[in-house]
Amino acid sequence: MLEHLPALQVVLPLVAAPLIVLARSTRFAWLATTAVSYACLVIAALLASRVASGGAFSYALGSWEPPWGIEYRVDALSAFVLVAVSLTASFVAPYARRSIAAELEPDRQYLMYAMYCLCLAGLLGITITGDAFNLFVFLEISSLASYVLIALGRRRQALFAAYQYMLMGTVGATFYVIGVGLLYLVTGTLNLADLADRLRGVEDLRPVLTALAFITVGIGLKLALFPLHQWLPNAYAYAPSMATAFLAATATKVSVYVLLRFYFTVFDPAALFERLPTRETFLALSVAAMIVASLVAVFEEDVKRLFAWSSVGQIGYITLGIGLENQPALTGSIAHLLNHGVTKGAIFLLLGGVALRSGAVSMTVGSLAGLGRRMPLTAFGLVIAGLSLVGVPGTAGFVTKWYLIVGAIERGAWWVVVAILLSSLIAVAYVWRIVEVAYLRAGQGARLEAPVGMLAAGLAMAGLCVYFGFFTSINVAGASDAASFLLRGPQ
Amino acid sequence: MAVTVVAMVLQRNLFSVVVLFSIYSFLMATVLVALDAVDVAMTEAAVGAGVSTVLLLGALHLTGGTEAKRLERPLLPLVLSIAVGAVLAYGSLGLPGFSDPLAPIHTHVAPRYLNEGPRETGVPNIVSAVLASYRGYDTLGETVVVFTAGAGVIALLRRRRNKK
Amino acid sequence: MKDDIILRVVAKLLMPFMLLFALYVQFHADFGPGGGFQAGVIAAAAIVFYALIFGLRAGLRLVAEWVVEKMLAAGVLVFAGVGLAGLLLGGNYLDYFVLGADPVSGQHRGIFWVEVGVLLTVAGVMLKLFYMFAGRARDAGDE
Amino acid sequence: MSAIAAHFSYWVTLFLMIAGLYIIIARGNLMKKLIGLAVFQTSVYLLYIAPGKLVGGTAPIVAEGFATYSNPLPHVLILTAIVVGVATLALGLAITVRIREAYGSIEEDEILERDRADER
Repeated sequence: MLEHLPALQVVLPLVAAPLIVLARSTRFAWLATTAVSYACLVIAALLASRVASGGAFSYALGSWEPPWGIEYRVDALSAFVLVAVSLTASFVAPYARRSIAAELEPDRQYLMYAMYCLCLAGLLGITITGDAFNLFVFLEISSLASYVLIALGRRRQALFAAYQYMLMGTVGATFYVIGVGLLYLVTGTLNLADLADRLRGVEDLRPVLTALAFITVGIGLKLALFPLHQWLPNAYAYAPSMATAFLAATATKVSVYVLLRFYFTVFDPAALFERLPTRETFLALSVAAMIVASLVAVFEEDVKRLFAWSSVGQIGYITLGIGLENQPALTGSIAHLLNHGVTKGAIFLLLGGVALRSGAVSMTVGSLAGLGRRMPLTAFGLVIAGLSLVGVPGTAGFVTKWYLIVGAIERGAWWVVVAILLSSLIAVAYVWRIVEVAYLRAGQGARLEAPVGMLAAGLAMAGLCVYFGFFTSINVAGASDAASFLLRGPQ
Repeated sequence: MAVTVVAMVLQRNLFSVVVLFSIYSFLMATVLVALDAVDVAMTEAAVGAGVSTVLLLGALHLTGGTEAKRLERPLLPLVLSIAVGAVLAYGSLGLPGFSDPLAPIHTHVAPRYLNEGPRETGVPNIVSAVLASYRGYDTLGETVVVFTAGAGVIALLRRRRNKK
Repeated sequence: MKDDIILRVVAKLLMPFMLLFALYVQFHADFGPGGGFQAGVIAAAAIVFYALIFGLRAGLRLVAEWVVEKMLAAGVLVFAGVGLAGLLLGGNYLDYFVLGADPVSGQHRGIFWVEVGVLLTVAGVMLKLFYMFAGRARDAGDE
Repeated sequence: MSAIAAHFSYWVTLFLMIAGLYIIIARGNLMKKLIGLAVFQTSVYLLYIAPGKLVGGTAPIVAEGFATYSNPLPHVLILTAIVVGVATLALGLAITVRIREAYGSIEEDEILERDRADER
């Protein structure tokens, strides 16, 4: 059975969804979701350990050898992202029970779980597949599921946010299909490894460069690459708490992964980075995201939207690695996929608890007044995760920034170093706003923590922020393997 | 086809736009038949002209008919769309010409389906063979996409009995 | 439309043929164009047609809403089940070769059941979509 | 001239794409945007299918007496794409219907206006 783990990784959550719809029971839905999430984490860990010991391997679906059939390919990078996604899922699933019960009508709850399973399956499917078109199909599964997850938010703004996300997401996915189509027309194959192989023989580069542009913009829309991020703040702000936490921690990260995969393992980076101003473009956009989006966050009143803007900025850190294109910077970027996932996951999970107890549909910064007294543990967790967002030593966020700065220095890009420090200062400003209100301003209300299951999940994720700050054997070691894998270029 | 599309852009009565969309889908299906894509043509006719039109009309019934006039800054979107088109045009110049038997798509991967498909799967309709077997996993994904949409619509449009 | 005798008779007459045609498209896909998806759409269209002429309630009597909901889940399960069957019989996921006595018959069996799965889900979803939108319209009219 | 003729199918794709994209960006009506999205998606169909055609070839159903067939792989891919497209459309319409119920309008600017009124 062990050799079939790549298929099971995706098929388990995929099968859970129709079972949930068939059973129509909220209790079963929650049990199935939790079981599947944990199973996915175990499978991802097993796959990662197999890659670490034996190198990359592939799995032929339907026993048709690639490129005729569809191939699943597990390598250092995809194994790392699989672990990151399913790790988040394993925290969100137990949390979901109380959160969903509080935010949705009873006869919709089981569907919410089904959507969550589908979204998870889609994201894992994108990560593990070695086929460009299969990637599109799973991209659509996860996207459609996430549109519904967002639209199920309690305020009517959620509907419009979901609509806008759907419009931009679909345009993005279609752009991606156009890009893949062009690549297919010049190579005749859809398998990623085969594509890389055959692209080297292509003489007329015009279609290839166009494909690159379309894929970049298409996936850029999905990952909220500055300035294609307009859908993100509202989508995160109005989605149900559990959906925000899950999507913020995983969806954009998986899209970044797709970009990394195409840039470094399909296209020839040497030709790419010299022929087009890719490096400069990515550096400029990333720095712009880091500074502009963070500044917007400082002046944002809605707490969830504040952290959503911060996400746009943090995505800038991740794409920075593509621009710097060296071992330490890419290590930082890839590690940030996990580090930021854990950090933002913790923040949105804890905020979900606050929202549950306050009962209000929207949460302004002012409404957090006295949180340190009302919900001391929650507030403490928020502070920890906030510190990680800033990048204080001893937290996961610091590890990322350290590697990014080393990478920038190696590249001689001092202005990027300055930008990273500046952006961190801005992060201090918006995190301090929350801390100040929570601890220094008096608020009303009795002392009442979030339900145990929700609080535990949130605090555990906040704990991971610290854990990954001190013990870097999982995040940095995995990311560094992935980075050297990427820098080896198309094999 | 081009005429129907232009008309769709200009027409503000949404009902007419839906009808035009239906005609457009039929034309598209015809073109697809001419290009030997019979399976795709059949689907496009059933989906574009059938399902989509019914869905659009159903939704139109719920949302109401005409579009408010609003074309204050039509230039920027036009420039943007044409810019995207220009990029694609640039790329398409380097593509192999129409019906070039030596194009990579005809020499790589596909020949195996055509030559070995019937023997390996026992199905002479290669499209079916590739769809259900060689790339069966894509089809599983596609079925799940349909399922996701179905379940999603249930989640969004279920009538709330207890609220009234 | 409910009172038009011609429509009612035509609908009654056409219904079985439409369903039959759906089955033809489904099982003839080996030799001609067609397959589970197209068949599912046609089958759903037959029911939708019936419901349009005899009213939503009659359609719901023919195929109840809960049946439809089970259908759309069951289709995915059938498809994924074929994959798991391949896995249990010693092949890879979605491996049809191991499903029959010899590889080609295995392929046949696999393709057959996969198409059945697609048919179920697609017909289910299409019908469900119709019921959902039509049901909303009816409710909106009641208020 | 022959280069333009040989690439005719691409020009059609191009035109459809521009038109679809234009509707999505320029129009404020949510229903119209969805239709634009559908047109935009169909433009991709031709991009894939047209190059698969071989003059003198026939549909890829193997039978006696034919030697050249058009390429089946794009057909399969586009079948999937069509299905994905209609799934997206259905979901988009469902969201639009809910928006209409929640806001009483499906015009983008009116919705934004009401949102702003909510914030205040």
